Amino acid sequence: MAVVTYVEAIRQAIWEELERDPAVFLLGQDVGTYGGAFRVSAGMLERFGPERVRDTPISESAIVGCAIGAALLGMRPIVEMQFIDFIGLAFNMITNFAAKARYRWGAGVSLVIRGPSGGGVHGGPFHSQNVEAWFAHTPGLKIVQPATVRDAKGLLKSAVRDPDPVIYLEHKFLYRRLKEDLGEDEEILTPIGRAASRRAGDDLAILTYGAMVHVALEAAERLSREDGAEAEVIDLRTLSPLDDEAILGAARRTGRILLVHEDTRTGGLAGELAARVCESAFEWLDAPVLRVTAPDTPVPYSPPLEDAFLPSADKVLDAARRLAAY
Amino acid sequence: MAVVTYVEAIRQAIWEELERDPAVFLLGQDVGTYGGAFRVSAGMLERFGPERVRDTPISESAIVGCAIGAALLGMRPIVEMQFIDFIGLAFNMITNFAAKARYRWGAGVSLVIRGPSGGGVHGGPFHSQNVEAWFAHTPGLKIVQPATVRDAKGLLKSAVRDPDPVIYLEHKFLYRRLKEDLGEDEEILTPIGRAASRRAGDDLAILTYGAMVHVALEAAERLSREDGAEAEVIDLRTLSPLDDEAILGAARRTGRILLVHEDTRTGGLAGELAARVCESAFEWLDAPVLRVTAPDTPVPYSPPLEDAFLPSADKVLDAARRLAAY
Amino acid sequence: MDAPPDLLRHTTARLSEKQLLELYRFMLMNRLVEDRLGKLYRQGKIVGGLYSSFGQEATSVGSAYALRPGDKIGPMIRNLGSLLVKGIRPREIFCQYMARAAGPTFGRDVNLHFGDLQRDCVAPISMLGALIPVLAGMALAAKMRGEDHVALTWIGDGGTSTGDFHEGLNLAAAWKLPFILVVENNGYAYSTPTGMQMANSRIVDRAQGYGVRGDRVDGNDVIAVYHATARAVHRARRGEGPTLIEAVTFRMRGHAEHDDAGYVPLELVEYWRARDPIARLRRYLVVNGFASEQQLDAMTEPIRAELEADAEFALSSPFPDAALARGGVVAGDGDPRGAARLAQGSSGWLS
Amino acid sequence: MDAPPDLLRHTTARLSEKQLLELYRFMLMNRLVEDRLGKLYRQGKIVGGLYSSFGQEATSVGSAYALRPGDKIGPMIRNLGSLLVKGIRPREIFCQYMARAAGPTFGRDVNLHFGDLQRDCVAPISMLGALIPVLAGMALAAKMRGEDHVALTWIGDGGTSTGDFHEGLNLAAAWKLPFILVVENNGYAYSTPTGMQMANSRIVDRAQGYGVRGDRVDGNDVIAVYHATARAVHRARRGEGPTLIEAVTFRMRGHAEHDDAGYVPLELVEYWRARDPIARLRRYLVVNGFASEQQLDAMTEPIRAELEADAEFALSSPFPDAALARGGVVAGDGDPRGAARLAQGSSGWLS
Ligand SMILES: Cc1ncc(C[n+]2csc(CCOP(=O)(O)OP(=O)(O)O)c2C)c(N)n1
Ligand SMILES: Cc1ncc(C[n+]2csc(CCOP(=O)(O)OP(=O)(O)O)c2C)c(N)n1
Ligand SMILES: [Mg+2]
Ligand SMILES: [Mg+2]
Repeated sequence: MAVVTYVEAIRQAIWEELERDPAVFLLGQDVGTYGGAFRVSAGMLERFGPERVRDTPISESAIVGCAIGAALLGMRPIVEMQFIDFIGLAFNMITNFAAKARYRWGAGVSLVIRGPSGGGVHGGPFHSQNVEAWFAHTPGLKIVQPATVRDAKGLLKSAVRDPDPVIYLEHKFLYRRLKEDLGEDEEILTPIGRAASRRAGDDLAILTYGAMVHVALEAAERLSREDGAEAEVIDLRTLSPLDDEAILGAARRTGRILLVHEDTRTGGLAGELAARVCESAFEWLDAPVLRVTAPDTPVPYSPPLEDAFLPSADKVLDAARRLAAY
Repeated sequence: MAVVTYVEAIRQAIWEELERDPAVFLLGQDVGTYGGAFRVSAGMLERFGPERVRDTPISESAIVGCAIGAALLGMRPIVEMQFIDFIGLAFNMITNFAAKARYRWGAGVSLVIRGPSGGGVHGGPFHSQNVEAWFAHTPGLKIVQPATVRDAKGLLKSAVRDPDPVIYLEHKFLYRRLKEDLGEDEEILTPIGRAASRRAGDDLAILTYGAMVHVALEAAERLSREDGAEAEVIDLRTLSPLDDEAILGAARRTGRILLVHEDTRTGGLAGELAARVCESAFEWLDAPVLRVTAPDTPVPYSPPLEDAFLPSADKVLDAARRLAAY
Repeated sequence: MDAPPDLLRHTTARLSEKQLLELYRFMLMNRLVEDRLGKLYRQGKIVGGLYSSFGQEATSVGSAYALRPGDKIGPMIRNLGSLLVKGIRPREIFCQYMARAAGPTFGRDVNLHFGDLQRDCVAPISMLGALIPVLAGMALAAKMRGEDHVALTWIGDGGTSTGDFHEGLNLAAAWKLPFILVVENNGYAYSTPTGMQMANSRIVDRAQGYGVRGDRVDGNDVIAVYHATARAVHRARRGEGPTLIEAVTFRMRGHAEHDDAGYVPLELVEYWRARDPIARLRRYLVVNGFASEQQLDAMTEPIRAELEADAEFALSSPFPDAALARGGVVAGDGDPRGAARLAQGSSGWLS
Repeated sequence: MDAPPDLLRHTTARLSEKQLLELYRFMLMNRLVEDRLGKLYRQGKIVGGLYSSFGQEATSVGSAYALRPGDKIGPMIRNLGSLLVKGIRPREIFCQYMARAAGPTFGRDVNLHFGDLQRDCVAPISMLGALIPVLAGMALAAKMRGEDHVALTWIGDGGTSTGDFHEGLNLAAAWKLPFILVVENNGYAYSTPTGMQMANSRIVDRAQGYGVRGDRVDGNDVIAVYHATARAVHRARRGEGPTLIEAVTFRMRGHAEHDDAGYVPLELVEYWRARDPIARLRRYLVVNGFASEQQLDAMTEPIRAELEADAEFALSSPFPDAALARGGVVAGDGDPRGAARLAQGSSGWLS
């Protein structure tokens, strides 16, 4: 029996990679003595020592910059943002230094930046953001977001071994809500760049990722129960590079595409997905491509406000119905 | 006679706003004595003095932060980024402080951030970027990019008077290449949020902005001459908030939409445009929505590389042809 | 008042008896508001984390007290005391911490993340350091208009490592802005001791590099904090530029309520407990004959009663309606807050 | 050698005659490469801007010369001399400045924006300050592996105002990394004099705040720069942490070739012209009997001839093929540079 939570899967992934490769190290605010604001690195300082589990000053740009420098010399840093919202402070380092190094001068930067993202825990405007769209637009970066416990582990281990910078977005709403038996023996590695189908269905396809996978699954079940229509649910897992085969395949199979993300609407990833579908699978489309996303506002704090803000199974069901009926 | 260049129109806009409203001031690196790296503020220090034309240290985050503070008290700062590529250093200030202030606590931040954007002048990876997509995804910001001399002036003057933060992207390729007679008397104010049709056409519509408007116009002329097909060319002008009426209107009128931008493809603004079209004008579409954009790489420097990177009239024509023939 | 040896000492108090008692009252109120919040937290009424300035009341209150109306402040999460000095009412804070519609952000933002320019307060963002350039900008606005207002903000020892600390302070110095930065060196940034964040923990040593005046002050001595700030304000108003004040103090609770601060050595807590800022001012007032023990004791009850009423008000006030989630992102997009404010009428936070 | 009074002076040169002549040769080469680039610029052969380190050769050369192979550098736009010391060849620089396929970035990036980890060089990005945390990270890698390499980078007076300067130096100090930061205080950031960028232009005064060693040195005295760096390297290798070296020098040209620097007072230029770093070392060598005027004169021609050949090579080498625009963004996406490098064969930059 090895039933673990999503957050524990993250901890295991880091732990195993630290064990496997002496080049791997972890740095971030309070990751050492305290074991991280969400206890992701609990016990690591004791096991791996202060050289490899490094408490940092509150200097996001320098933390990432320093990780880049170490990575250039073959180290494999994992940077923790205490909350992913703080990644904006390292925006220049990430998009201009890390992302462009290989293209400019052939220098690979093997670097993972990870941190708690997303809403649903009443964290307010600065502890709830989804940052994938900012970085999905930057060539040279990879972005992953696990929706399951297994992928939480498997994507992180793959990210650490990836030769390029990977932004690993963990959804804090799932931290302790998701549990899964990961077995004991097998090494879990989720390939970067590949989506996963979480539910079969021929009538329409919902493309989504992160916490919204579970919202979409709930909506799909209700759609099946209440309307007898079957929605495929695709968990993108990797947000950059996108898995075109899975995306376009779903469009071809179902002709009806519903895009769902927790991030705000305008300029969100759903736009890119819609464009790819309309560009390359237009002839298979039987209906408009619909989006269910958060509205274009900061993430509000108070529960009724945040509930109104976040995409819900109701909203997804509603859109799925319109699509199925089109 | 008042034939002026695009860059001179920018200078005039700032000058006139400085004359009009004592709350307006300009700050940025070398904007004073030197008159700005591109001479946009030539003569302003002499006319308006060092309090209102402020040379700053090399501190993009603090420059924007300081402008926000002044704006909160009713000043109307215009921040110059020496090149817009440096805006990434102020990413947190812009997206978290300026953009969210009104929503969070009702505090309007009337602030313009402007700077030379775009490629075509062999500036390489850090002096050629287009940054609109990063900011178009942030609720609370407005983004404009003029494609004409008149709009260069009119959009900037409107931006200065706008009660919210506006990112004004001037295309440095157009600085001295575009000239127009702006007359003498009339005050030029281009409304924010409204696109402009630059060429009529019924067979397809090209939605674009900035320097690409001219590339699209050239392609449209050739399409007309060589194939007899007529493309409407819409200059978006405001990139956030988007002019849905103009965008969806074009889709309804022509049924064929070609999206063109100089920015790189994935996660670029064309994605959002495609999504809006496919969501709200699907029934009018006769063909896939196509995109012509830069590829997903940093902006290369050497002329043959940059030529290959940038969307050209040839590439736009090619896509327009495919679309018209669909 | 026993201060660690190398701290700046106030010699004669130029504060009147009334002022001294007011300082005492603000610190007491600061602590009692936080006590009440703690109780609400344990009852599960707070939405999100709860942060405490227990033991640091003197730095917030003493510095804010040296300001005049019109002087702007950018309070951080542990500067509740400064908000009280600026006239923010406890019920606003209770509503805000409980995510109620009657809170100053209508439930849009968390804890002390609210501002009111009428009362000179800027809403912070979570990102440490950001307030420094922003408050410098407010100082700039005052300077450009020829007003003699100053702008003041606080930063923790941890927050001094941010780029914004450096860029903002340097800009303020280069432009000789009427700006004051109070660094609350309370020994820890979350779990990380100051000595792990920087090689030289005497933060005042940074002042010289920036070309600003630096003062190091016993942050648990409210009179010393007041005087250091008052001097800085005086200099700022005369056009002599910014001051960096390092207030040496201690965070007596965990980073937030969820944190038991097991990483803090007990001796350190004991050392600082003996230097509690409220107890120290109390002793000073009594020993110097400004007030009797009884007089001071008598101050608690009325405050408690007021806070009880405010907490009740907040507890019985509704969560915001979902409609308040939208609008007011940019001007003219249909901000629902105007109407909500009217509907709240005299029981709303603006009353 | 006449140095402004408060600068650190070298007393006895612990450099051998061979080393002194090598320093001279590198500085001379630095200047001659830039002369040749200037000529190419005036002929319209340079694609984009041209930056010069005229008058600052001693800071780049003297500091880089104190390093060993394996020690990493992060050169900025005016550190051409340090690249030469690290073994970068002039033809690579010519190709790069003329956007040719044979340049180290195959025409992908501009001017000195290239790196070669084999030769210890990191490619800068344009954003000033970014190299500081990155080189600190390289120092960290060395430390973690128990190697005794150090990492060194430069920053201008203007660049010290960036957040990255502060965050990077503080991190390096907190972690006692083997890291050296040379601040080239050359009086101006583009058109902005140092005094308008900061309230205290003695940049070395910042060292204490960070808890690092600070040295202020005559940046036009290559021996002094060498010794200060050598001391810093020695300390770094012994685990004593970073050093900040302020090298006081002057930018004798405009910000770039397009800039006539009309904003610089002539007296200032004259003052510094009299302190030209190459002329000073020359005088030192001659007066102290290390070399004769003729010997030193004779060094120029062979370098010029080599540069002529390199310039010819670059001028006659092709622009990159359009296919080189794509690929190599991430690993495994079909990087065309491997093939291009092979095709360039022995005439390519790697030869
Ligand atoms: C830029 C940034 N990075 C990380 C955080 C997360 N964080 C919140 S408080 C804190 C510690 C702050 O320590 P300090 O500045 O000393 O203030 P104190 O809590 O001691 O008052 C951290 C790391 C943040 N708020 N901002
Ligand atoms: C972060 C950032 N902002 C702005 C610029 C534009 N810029 C390039 S060089 C320069 C002046 C640099 O001055 P200094 O650091 O003193 O170096 P110097 O040119 O004197 O060697 C500026 C403002 C930049 N490169 N990076
Ligand atoms: Mg602290
Ligand atoms: Mg300089």
